[in-house]
Amino acid sequence: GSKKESSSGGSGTHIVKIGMIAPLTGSLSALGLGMKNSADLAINQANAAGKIKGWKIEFDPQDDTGDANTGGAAAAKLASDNQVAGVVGTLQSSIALQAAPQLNKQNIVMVSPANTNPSLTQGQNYLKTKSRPFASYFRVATTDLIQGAFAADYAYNTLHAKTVYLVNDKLVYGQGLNEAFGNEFKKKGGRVLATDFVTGGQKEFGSLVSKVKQAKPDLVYYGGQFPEGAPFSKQLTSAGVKAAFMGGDGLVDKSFVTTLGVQTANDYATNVGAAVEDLPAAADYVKAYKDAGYKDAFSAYGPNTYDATNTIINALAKVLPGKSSIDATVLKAVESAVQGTDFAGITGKVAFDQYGDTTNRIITMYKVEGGDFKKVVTGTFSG
Amino acid sequence: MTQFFQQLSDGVVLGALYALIALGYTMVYGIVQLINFAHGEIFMVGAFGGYTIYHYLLPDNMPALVALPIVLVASMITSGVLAAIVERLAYRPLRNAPRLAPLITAIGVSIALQEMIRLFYPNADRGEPFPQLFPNGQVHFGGVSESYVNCFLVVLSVVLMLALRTFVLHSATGRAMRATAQDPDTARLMGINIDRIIVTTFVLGGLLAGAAGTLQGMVASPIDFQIGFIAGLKAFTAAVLGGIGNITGAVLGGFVLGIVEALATQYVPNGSALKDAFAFVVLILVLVFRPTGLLGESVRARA
Amino acid sequence: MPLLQATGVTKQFGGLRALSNVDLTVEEGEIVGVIGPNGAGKTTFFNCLTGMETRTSGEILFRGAPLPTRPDRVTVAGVARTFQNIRLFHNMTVLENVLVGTHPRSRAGVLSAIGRGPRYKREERKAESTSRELLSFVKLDGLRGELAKSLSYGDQRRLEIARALATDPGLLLLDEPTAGMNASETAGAIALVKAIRARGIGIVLIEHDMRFVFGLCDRVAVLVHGEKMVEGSPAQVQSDERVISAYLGRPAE
Amino acid sequence: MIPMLQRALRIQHTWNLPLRTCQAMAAAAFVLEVVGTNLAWATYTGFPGLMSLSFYPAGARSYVLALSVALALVAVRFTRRRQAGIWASLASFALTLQTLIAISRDGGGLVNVSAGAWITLLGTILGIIAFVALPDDGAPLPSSWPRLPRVLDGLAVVAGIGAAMLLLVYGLSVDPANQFVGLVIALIGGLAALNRLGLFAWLGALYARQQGLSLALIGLAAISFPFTQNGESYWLRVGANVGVLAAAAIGLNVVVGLAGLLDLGYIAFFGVGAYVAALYGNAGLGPSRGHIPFLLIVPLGALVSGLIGVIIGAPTLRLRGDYLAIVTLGFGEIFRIVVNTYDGFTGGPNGLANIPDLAFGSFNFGLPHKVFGITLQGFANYYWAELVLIAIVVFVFSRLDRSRIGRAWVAIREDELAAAAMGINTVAYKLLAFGIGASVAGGSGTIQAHVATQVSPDSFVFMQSVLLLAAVVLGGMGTVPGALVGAAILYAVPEKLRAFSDYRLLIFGVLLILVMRFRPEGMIASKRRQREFHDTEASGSDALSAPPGFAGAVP
Amino acid sequence: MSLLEVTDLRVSYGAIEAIKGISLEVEEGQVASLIGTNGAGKTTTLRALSGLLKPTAGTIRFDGQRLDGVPAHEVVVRGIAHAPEGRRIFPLMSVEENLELGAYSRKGQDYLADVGGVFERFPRLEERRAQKAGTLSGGEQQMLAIGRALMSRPRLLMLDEPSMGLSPIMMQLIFDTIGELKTAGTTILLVEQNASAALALADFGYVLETGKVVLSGSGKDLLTDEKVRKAYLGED
Ligand SMILES: Nc1ncnc2c1ncn2[C@@H]1O[C@H](COP(=O)(O)OP(=O)(O)OP(=O)(O)O)[C@@H](O)[C@H]1O
Ligand SMILES: Nc1ncnc2c1ncn2[C@@H]1O[C@H](COP(=O)(O)OP(=O)(O)OP(=O)(O)O)[C@@H](O)[C@H]1O
Ligand SMILES: [Mg+2]
Ligand SMILES: [Mg+2]
Repeated sequence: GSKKESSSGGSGTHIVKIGMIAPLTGSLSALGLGMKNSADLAINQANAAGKIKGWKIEFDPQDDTGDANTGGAAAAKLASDNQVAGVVGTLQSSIALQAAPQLNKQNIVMVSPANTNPSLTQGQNYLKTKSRPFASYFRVATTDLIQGAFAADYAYNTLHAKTVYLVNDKLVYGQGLNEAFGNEFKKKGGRVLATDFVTGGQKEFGSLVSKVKQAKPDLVYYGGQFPEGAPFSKQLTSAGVKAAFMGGDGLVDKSFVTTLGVQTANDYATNVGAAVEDLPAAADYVKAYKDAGYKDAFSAYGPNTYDATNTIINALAKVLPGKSSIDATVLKAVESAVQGTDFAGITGKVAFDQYGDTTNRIITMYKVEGGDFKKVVTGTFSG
Repeated sequence: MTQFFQQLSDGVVLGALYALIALGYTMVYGIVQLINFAHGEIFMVGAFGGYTIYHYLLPDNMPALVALPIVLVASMITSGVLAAIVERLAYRPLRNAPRLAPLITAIGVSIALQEMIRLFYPNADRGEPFPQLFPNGQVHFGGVSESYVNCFLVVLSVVLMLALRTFVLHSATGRAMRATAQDPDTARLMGINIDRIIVTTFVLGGLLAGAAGTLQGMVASPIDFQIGFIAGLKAFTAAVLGGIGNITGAVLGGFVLGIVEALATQYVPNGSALKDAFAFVVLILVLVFRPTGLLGESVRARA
Repeated sequence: MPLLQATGVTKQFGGLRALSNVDLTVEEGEIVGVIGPNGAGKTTFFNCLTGMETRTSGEILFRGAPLPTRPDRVTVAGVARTFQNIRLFHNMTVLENVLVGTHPRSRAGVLSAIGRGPRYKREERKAESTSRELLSFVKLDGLRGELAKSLSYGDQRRLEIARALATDPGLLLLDEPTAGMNASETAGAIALVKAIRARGIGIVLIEHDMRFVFGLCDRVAVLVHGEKMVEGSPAQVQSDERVISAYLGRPAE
Repeated sequence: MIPMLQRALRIQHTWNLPLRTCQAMAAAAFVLEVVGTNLAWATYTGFPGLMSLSFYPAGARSYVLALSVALALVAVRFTRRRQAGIWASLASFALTLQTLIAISRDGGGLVNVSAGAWITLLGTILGIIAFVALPDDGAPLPSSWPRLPRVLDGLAVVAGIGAAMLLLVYGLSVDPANQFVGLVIALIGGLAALNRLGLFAWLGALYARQQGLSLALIGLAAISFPFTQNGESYWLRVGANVGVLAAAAIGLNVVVGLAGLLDLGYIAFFGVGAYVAALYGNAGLGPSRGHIPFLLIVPLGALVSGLIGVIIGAPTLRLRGDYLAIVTLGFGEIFRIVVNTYDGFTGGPNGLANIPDLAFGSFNFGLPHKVFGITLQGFANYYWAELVLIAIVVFVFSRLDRSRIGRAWVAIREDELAAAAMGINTVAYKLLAFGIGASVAGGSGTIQAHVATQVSPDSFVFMQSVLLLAAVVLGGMGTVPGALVGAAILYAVPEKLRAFSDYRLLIFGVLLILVMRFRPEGMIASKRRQREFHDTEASGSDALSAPPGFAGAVP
Repeated sequence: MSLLEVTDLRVSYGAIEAIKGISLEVEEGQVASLIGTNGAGKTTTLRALSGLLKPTAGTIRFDGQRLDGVPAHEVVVRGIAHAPEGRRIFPLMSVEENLELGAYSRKGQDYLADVGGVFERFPRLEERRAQKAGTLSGGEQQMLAIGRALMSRPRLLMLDEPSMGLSPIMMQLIFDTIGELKTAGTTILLVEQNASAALALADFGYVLETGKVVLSGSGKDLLTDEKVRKAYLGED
């Protein structure tokens, strides 16, 4: 494309923008706002420290409302802005599928703190032949393959579950988790009794619960987000289903716990990365976040977002000094700088493999206890 | 076989909820021929009304069974008052406008109410856990089990529906409602204050929706700003299935819909994903063979 | 061959037999009156003829061929009607109302309407000129551009007739064409019906205005309780004792 | 609030001060506003425009100034046009208030508002009082608008369309959301005032006289839009999206506006087209991996959609009124759920992604192209493709509308039984309308698939059908320009309001309510609709009237 | 003082003024008749009197009290019943329910005797008491409409074209009924196209043309009036 010269060119500082695509409104906004604030924090810190010589970073967050089309339009807006050199986001894999191609066309790097669907980095047929579809797409989150397999391992070996009932919301994320879990669980010798579905916005699960109850599984593994997962788990419990309930990072939200109320028995969820309290580097982040006075909690993806943003900032700091405008060559250089990232983030080491996936494959298993998520074990899955 | 009855019973629970909401659709439709798309939101706001009273006004240590009627009534009043306000501000000025105008207004009201709750009610977007005011436990009939709260839901719905039916069929106000439905101008000539009758109809529908709000909160916590949309869509379908404008029909439609969904979940491949589609398939089949719904009456326009 | 030959027309509404075995024949260019007490089944008879009610049994031949049973096909076959309660297209203009009437006599389909070839244009011009002619025939030419709903009652009745004539019928069924008209307006209606007959169109009319019926009809049939009680010339019917006691009350003056 | 406004804007006039007093007040208001807008409004720099400077009207202030000039004109020239005055002064009041709020919000309190804003606010309040109190003798709109000689006629058309185009381009380029809202307020007030002055009636007559020229110019303006975008693609993408939906809205217009069939699941047909393109077009994402060329895929999408429309319609079109509405809603949902469930074929909820750009021989729609030395981003190509589709749809629609077929549709809408009595095969004609509507949506959907680069069931939810319906009704039912305007407003304005994204839907909901309350016939109403909608009494003429058997809460 | 006094009444439909300043009076216990061509404004006048339409100007007094601006449902309570043009019975309700609704304005009072009274007057209705009113024939519906209006025990009964669409024998019955009602002391305002029958019955008559009263006088005088005979009785 033909990028115009940056408008504030000439003397003094140039402007470079880092965009974000996340749900700032809608039912997932709690997660999105935590992402926005964390990115904002990283950018403010970088500006204050003068990290990119001669350049000032501006933050341009766009709302995708949790809707793929809106997210697509947001990506188009960022893609056509010639000051944008990188984008942090998205939360949902389904939206990334719209955003990544557009940003890739303009060579703008996109680093996601949360996308976990394998096909984004390894192509549609990732189970058979891996091939990277978007050179400018990276993520600091581990894929569903790892998360699901880790959960299956824990369920089989630690919880001694022999049968599982899979339930998902049919979205990229939920289905991916279910598949990864199921495959690994079967490999270990467990049995998948059935796969069932919930629909977006569903709150009443009476007959699904009865169906699960009849199947008498040891474990219900749920691939989806907390708005449906919470009432589902709760209704299983009140119908007297004794099976443990487990899911992925989509469940890790305060609302999940509060909805379950006092009657929770047996709820587990995995999250990518180590628990924040375990990482010394993260303490500074938590403190800085608090000091900055953001209204909303940093939520599940705050720390990842902070690392993702810093990934872009570091690359910019390498490429931009001495340049006066952002054009295709500069963007290409940023892309390879990101590819070569290697620094210690607050969630661990940040580096990418040849597909753009993080090499940090640490997963933490949490259990709901005493009104919060309590860490059970941290580890990684190695097959 | 037990499982079949279990699903049947789950379907009845779901159906009772649909039926309560469907009554509001059907009554409003009957009297002003308006698909009140905002009715689902009136239900949703009712749930929040009950929640608010419980959370902010009642003392923490109040016994659940004392709080329950208070919360229930609070939900009903919230929805009833809201229904009256919506009628007064949004629909009444359009009483004589062509059909599409109030329909679009209804959609507007629906969106506006959802958004107001989302924006101005703390946590309404991620869901508020609704107070659990009913003791835990199960009732067993043979191999079929239902939780206490589900049984309470069904009983309360049936009582409310019977009360409504008696009111509409046998009271003077009920007769005035039917007269207004058939010919508002002539109803005025009979001495019927149709404004008051119409608002009464909206309020009655609202009261039932409010009750449904509390019930839904208790069986399917948490509540959020979107619960009205899906429930509304289903209830509307139930009302049409039964024959819109027909009170018994709405109840029947609600139960049929609930049962179809439950059975589909259990017995159809991919049923848990397809159950909503089945609800609509049943609706369409019924309408193709009985164009006015299960109990709808057709007095054809005489040529 | 008679224009219309209806035999044994029967209509059952649940437990009520609204029409039983009604026969009626109309010759080319004839004006036949149908009278009878309220609720005798006159309108129902029209509805059965035009396919707006499905008849329980009975056979109806129009120009020797069975008359279809769907309203639109009946009109295409050549039987047009007006309604007891006027049913115009309220928000269309007077001219448009009549243009709709020309529908069954034109052919243009989707493609020719889009293409607008010479054939289409010719047809459209013809429809318009026919409509204008009919409007002046019923003396509404001054009101072509008005909306139908803003017309007075009498004008609406005449417009309904013009609209029915536009379908180019062989038989016209008029259901109480003078209801709500005063005596002098009724006189105008008599002239109009005569003029329609002069165009070679057969007419069956339902009326309660006896001066109108007896002054106009060649033949009168009396329906009572869904059965044809008497049929004959106006003079015969007028003096029939049964008709007087069931319907007229006292002989028409 | 609503009744108050209504009272102010409609007939009632409670005060009736003498004419002289009112004129004096209006003059004073004008002076205050001119002075106020030339003083500083904010105590700090950084607010949009140069609000802290004196004697440099910028941003919102210039709109206030423009409106106040209009106001003065009204006061001096047409003393009796009180409603025009009320609109103009209401708008300048709202605008000043909005700016004032924005300044104090951004700056952190009312202390940041300086004298200029307060003086202007005072002026606008005085203006409202002056016009509300103006005696109204109910005289008809001034006939003083001249009928121009033929040459000038044409020029006026050119000027009018040119102005509209400039306004549009300017509007899109106004960036800070606050200022955009200001512009919208100014536009609503200004246009309403001009309307009350009779400008639009006059313009309407003008365009009617110069139809050919107007159409050509509007077309030209639409075609040249991409050249105004400085090689950027954002608004072109929005434009392409609006185009796609506008075409679909015109199709829905046939179904709802003309034939009177309320379709609440219309978006499904759009979806069918999109999936056809994704599965069998040059994306070839289906199991067959077919690659049907673009020029064939559009009509194919239309055909498949139309066929499905007819198949759905055949058993259900005998249903009346709202029963049909719920059945169509049901079909819409079934489509979505089925697509969602059978993911082997349709990709399920994740949809089909990575749909490549259209290619037309060696011409790739997705790449930038240079035209007359101006670089145009890829979306310009889609935008133009949409224009072509719209042109075809509009042509077909207007021909059908003014034909025997269009008349039959209207007749069916008015009174189905009477229409049947006129020899119209009502079921066949309703099917035709349904099928045509469905095909237009399908054809449009095929392009949408490439614009969005993916299709997924979430794009075809009930709310989308509602939005399309709202576009048709807001714009003006039964008219082509109405559908276009409605789609543009509903899909483009929200893009402009991204900064208010949290309030976007709320604003939309309230807007729907207000428009239905005050202008139920839509922005661009057909003559017939206008008469229908402003009937004083309810009559049997409802747009979608139910049969009598429908009514009644019967046990 | 007359029971009903209308002065300078004006009514508009949107921009069209349908009633352009009508004045009329009806004496207690008498029958007054309004006649006129189609569209003269007879129905509009009645609808304004019963509060269905809002007059733009003029006053209506009933029994000395202002009636203009009183909402329709109040007008009934004051003692005016209106049997509207086209009968307008409630089609989906039974004959009996229709009658019960007629007594709606007399809340709490016993109306069963009145139902009996109507059935006595129209035995045909009693035969069909449980039938849905929408399936009655035109004449039966007309009886029902009149019966329903009587249920409110009105002091003034307004009938709009009660004979429209009725068979001759039925028409006689209706006119006989009107006569009886008058004898029983009910004041009646009658709108009719059948001018000769209406004027024969009326104590006083008004002739309307395009929204204005063009002629008035006693029923007998009007019957013999040259212009009336020509324009409304179809004689030349
Ligand atoms: N849909 C229906 N269901 C039941 N009965 C019906 C129905 N339609 C008509 N009827 C009955 O059939 C009989 C004949 O009605 P119809 O309207 O044909 O009478 P008519 O001779 O036209 O009377 P009028 O002169 O009053 O118009 C009436 O008793 C009427 O109540
Ligand atoms: N709803 C309406 N909208 C507009 N104009 C109307 C409406 N109803 C009646 N009019 C007009 O008002 C005038 C008076 O009508 P009205 O019905 O009072 O006449 P009428 O004397 O009762 O006639 P008829 O003998 O035909 O019943 C007529 O010109 C008519 O066209
Ligand atoms: Mg009849
Ligand atoms: Mg009348």
